[in-house]
Amino acid sequence: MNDPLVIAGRELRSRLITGTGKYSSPEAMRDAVVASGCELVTVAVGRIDLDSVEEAITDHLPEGVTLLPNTAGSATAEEAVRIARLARAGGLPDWIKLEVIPDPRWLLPDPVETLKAAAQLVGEGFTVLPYVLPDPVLQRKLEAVGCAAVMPLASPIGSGSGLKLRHTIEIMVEQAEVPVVVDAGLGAPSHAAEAMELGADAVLVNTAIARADDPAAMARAFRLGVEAGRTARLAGLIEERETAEPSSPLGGLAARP
Amino acid sequence: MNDPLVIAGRELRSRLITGTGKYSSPEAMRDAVVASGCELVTVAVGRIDLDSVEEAITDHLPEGVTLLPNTAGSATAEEAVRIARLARAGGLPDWIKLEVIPDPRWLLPDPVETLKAAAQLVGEGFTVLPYVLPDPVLQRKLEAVGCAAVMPLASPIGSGSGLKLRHTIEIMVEQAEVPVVVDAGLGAPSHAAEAMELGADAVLVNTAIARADDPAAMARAFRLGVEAGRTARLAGLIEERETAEPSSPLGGLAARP
Amino acid sequence: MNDPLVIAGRELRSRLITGTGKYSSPEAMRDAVVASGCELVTVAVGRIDLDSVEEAITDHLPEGVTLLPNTAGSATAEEAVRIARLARAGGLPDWIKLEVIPDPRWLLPDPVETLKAAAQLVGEGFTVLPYVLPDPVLQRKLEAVGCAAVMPLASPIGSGSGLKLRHTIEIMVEQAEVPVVVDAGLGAPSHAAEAMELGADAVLVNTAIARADDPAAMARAFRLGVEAGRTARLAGLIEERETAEPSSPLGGLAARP
Amino acid sequence: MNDPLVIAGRELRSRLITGTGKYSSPEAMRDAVVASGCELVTVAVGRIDLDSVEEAITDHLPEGVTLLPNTAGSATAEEAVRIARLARAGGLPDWIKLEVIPDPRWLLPDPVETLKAAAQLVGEGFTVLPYVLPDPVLQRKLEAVGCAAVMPLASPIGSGSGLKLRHTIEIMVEQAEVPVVVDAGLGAPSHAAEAMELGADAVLVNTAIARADDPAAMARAFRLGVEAGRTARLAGLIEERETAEPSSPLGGLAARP
Amino acid sequence: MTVTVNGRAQEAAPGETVETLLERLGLAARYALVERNGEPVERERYGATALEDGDTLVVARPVAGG
Amino acid sequence: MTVTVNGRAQEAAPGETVETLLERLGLAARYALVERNGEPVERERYGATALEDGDTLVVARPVAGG
Amino acid sequence: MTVTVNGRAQEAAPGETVETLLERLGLAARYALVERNGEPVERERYGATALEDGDTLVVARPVAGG
Amino acid sequence: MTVTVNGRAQEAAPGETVETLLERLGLAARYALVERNGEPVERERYGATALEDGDTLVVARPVAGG
Repeated sequence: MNDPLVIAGRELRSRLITGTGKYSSPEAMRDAVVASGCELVTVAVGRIDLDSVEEAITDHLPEGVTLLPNTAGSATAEEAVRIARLARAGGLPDWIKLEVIPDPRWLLPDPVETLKAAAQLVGEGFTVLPYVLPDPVLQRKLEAVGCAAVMPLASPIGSGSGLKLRHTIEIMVEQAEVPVVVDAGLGAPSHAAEAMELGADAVLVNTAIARADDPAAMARAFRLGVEAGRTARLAGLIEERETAEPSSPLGGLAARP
Repeated sequence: MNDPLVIAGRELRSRLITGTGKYSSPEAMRDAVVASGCELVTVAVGRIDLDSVEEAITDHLPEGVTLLPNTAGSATAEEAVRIARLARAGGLPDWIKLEVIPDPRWLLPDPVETLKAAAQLVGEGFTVLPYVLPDPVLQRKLEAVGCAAVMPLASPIGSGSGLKLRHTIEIMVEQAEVPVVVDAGLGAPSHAAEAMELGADAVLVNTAIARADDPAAMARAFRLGVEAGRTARLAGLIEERETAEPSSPLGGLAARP
Repeated sequence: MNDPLVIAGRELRSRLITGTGKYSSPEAMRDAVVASGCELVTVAVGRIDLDSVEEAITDHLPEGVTLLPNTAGSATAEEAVRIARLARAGGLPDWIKLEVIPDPRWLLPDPVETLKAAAQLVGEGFTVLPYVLPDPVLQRKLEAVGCAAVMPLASPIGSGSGLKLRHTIEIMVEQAEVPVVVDAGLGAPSHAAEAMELGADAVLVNTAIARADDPAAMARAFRLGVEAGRTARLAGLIEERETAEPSSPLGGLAARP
Repeated sequence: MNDPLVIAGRELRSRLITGTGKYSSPEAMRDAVVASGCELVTVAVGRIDLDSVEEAITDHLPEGVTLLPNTAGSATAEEAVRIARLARAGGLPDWIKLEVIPDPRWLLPDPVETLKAAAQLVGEGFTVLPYVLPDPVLQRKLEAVGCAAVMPLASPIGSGSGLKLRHTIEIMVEQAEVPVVVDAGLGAPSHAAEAMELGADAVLVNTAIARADDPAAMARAFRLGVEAGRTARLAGLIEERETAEPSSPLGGLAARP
Repeated sequence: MTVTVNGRAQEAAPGETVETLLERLGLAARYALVERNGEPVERERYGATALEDGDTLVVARPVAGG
Repeated sequence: MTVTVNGRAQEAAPGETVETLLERLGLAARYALVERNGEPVERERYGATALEDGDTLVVARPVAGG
Repeated sequence: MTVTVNGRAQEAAPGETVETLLERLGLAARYALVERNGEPVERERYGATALEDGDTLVVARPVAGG
Repeated sequence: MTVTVNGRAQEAAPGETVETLLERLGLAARYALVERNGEPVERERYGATALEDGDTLVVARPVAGG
């Protein structure tokens, strides 16, 4: 219903991307993905356990959604590149959510290794969407090496804390040459709406939906929140003002001079 | 689509109430009211200028919306009661948005006069919705005299500053015995969604819609934001947490021990 | 070292008022009061337990501090007036920190009963300092009946949450005709400094000092914070700005054109 | 009066570092430096204009302060290294505040070039204090190459916006192996106190002092704020809590059961 | 006879009612709110309410407001 | 005679005053606040205030508070 | 001959290919991602890629992630 | 001979050193920072560093900064 988002020449009607992690069941995941209306869903790549081969998560996804593989589990550029190559060779899309995360406590990305892997993967023909701390200078470097979008985190993964780093995300949006997708830490639809209102092009949500009491309903709520925020951005939000301004005439029944 | 809001026994499907002030034209107002999907719209009561009788605002409202007259222009309980009586006698609904505002600079309500007028009007059979500073003790008193709802302000009228007084609104929601309608200061759909997520029963928006570049689109954005927030409230929001929690397995391609 | 605070004609050199509650021992209280440098300390009034008569708290206070009795325990104007009269008759100062608190959960004051008691006590010759929710309209009424100061809460008593209601406190400061003393909820010296920077005349702190690991050191920290904030207020704080402004020349060694 | 700060084995009694830029006159700068009580002051390095040789800023500094040259004006690691070498060769201290800033609008540092220059300068025997965006992963890398401290920005230089990036600074403090000096964007003593309370080891302030109406008084205010925050950190701040907790007995004059 | 409407003197014919006055003033009775000598007049009684010399009327209606 | 102090019955000798009662109760008059039959008693009048049979007293004092 | 699959030794018949191996392991080739001796194997070549004694394989696939 | 100082040509006498040049330019050696042909010159060597025809010098010093 909104204006389409274009990443690497591809038009996306939905500005909400969802993850597939942390659901209580594959069915809950599928229902939430459907309710979210998203076209892109992220997946990780992991070793198959030969002793207990479960169904593939991909068997549970609705028709028409596109997989966005990530490089979760990579602490270095080399590991991330290895996962990206394996995913593509095995038939997954050549879009990659690049995450290089050395720190298991805060799950924050490594700017140097991420930039190195991004340059390598772009050179190999991948469409690269790097997960980054909101860093406007790093953003410029990632744009310069040819990334298709940048994915700054709002707050640590899974924290649900919202736009704790709003200030640097605003700067990124102001100077963006490729889409800015706010990723990680969005805990409520109001956070997603806020991100869209300040000019983000899209958001990625996982924990807040997967861990809700009713994931499908929460997915719908985020869809509405993203659409609300985008619509408001385009409709021209009012400026915040220090003082009050009446919405009703102050005269009431008194005679007006 | 959401669960209905019930005020004084009346079911409302929309949890968004809009004002009719500050629009550039009656047509812009009408289009926005339609786009907002609201069932209640506020109007003020003012003297007719005998020298230039314009069309009545009510001629421009779409079918099916109900008027909620306010007592704007009242600085005392007596003035507010006078306006309420006049409105009802003249055929307007007996619901009244009670506002007693002595201060033209910040447009903040008078707790003592508001309580006095509320008791009087409830006694006369009005359905009273008082506009108040978020004050949980005053809320209890207004409930005790029989108000049908309380309408705490998020921030000063027209400021668009959002939930600057969130803390006391949260307390009001926690202890509410009648619906809490957040009124004034909501500048963006994310603010409306936030109010609904924290448990408000409805919101009233005027300036942020009327003064937007595209009021009808902004009205739609607020409708979505309110629905997003209410849906999320019912779907069970996750708790905010200090630390990170991964959405993807950390192992990647490494062998798991 | 700062400019004196004047309340009801009395000059106070310290802009920090401390409470005497919640200390682990009378000695800890005494040391903290001394370290705080305050001249006014609040005390409550309570029944003596005839079965176990402890020392009076007043025996532990350092020389030179003045008692500011409060009306804690009052849920109505009548109870508050009774305590104030008893305190003065029994030889305590005729200054009274007026608190009328019907709600034991959030400990928020009753605006109507507080105003009623304030008018009564001013009429009886007391110097009245009412504890209130930040409500600029109520402030005007309390000034009108002759209160010597108003004491808005920053956040609920004992919460240590800081200036959660900053917005309405700023309005009170802007229009104040008698001193504004921010009371309750200040959890750190930065909160006290912030209150003074925005123009509060003084602050009252109890829990944050009494419950610190080292109350005397924390009392000193608050003294410094209050002095820092007041000094900054008088020295003229810079305006916050959206964008950056260099502190160093940008040229470096490059030739300047 | 506080515990000393140790950077690279050197003990500093003051935890406030000030800049020398943006003062209205050298005298105003000197008075503010004296009032601040700081031991380290930053200076930039610039070409001498042969046509108008002004007095050297260093002639105006009080006895006993140590110069901390910065690499302002550098957009690359190479330029920063060049300035550092020139400063040391010419007799300035071998401590260097490393700033590599490619972006003249937001004045944000380049993480990759900063890391590169830091490794180079540490190798050449400099004591390196890099100016960085709050990035906990970059912090680890800078520690690994031997930086003596890290200087994360609170908000853009000169903005006076305070701890807009508080969240990632808190993470840096939690995991720090070398001192964390919060630099840039602190606009008020309450901001400095807040930084110290959350565990920063020191702060650097320039614009907020130099541009105050009374720089010397503001310098004193920041000195007090830093001391307040550090003292509070050591004294054990209370935990923030959701609900209220009374400071006075609730019984009042009522009989206790 | 003379009545005052929103602060202005108006000639009124004998037998003039609130309803006829509103018509003469070009005010659709619809949504006109009338206060007579400080007391609100019920819409149903506009036609039955005969004005008297010296009456003070306030005529109001809904206006844009928030 | 009998008086009630903080809700408890106390025997009192004839001629007992507020001041003597406080002493008997081991309460330094200093900072003891006294209410007699709902009315506060001025400190200066503790000695002159003779108790009467059936008097109800509340004895209070400053306690720790914020 | 013997190959190592996800760290475990597996007997493999002569002429075994990636595709046949996956089948034997009960892994639908669909979405199985295969790395052989550190190099990714193109899906189209699963059938054509004959294993050799001592090969080290990693077999992975998409899993839930954010 | 001619040297370039901060981008401007300067005549220099034979035997001119960094130190004498600074004096001629009215620059107290104190805190003057000198780069010669891209290399920083150690303060101790200002006197011993003889200039050569075509040298390019950058002369800098501490300035106000944050």
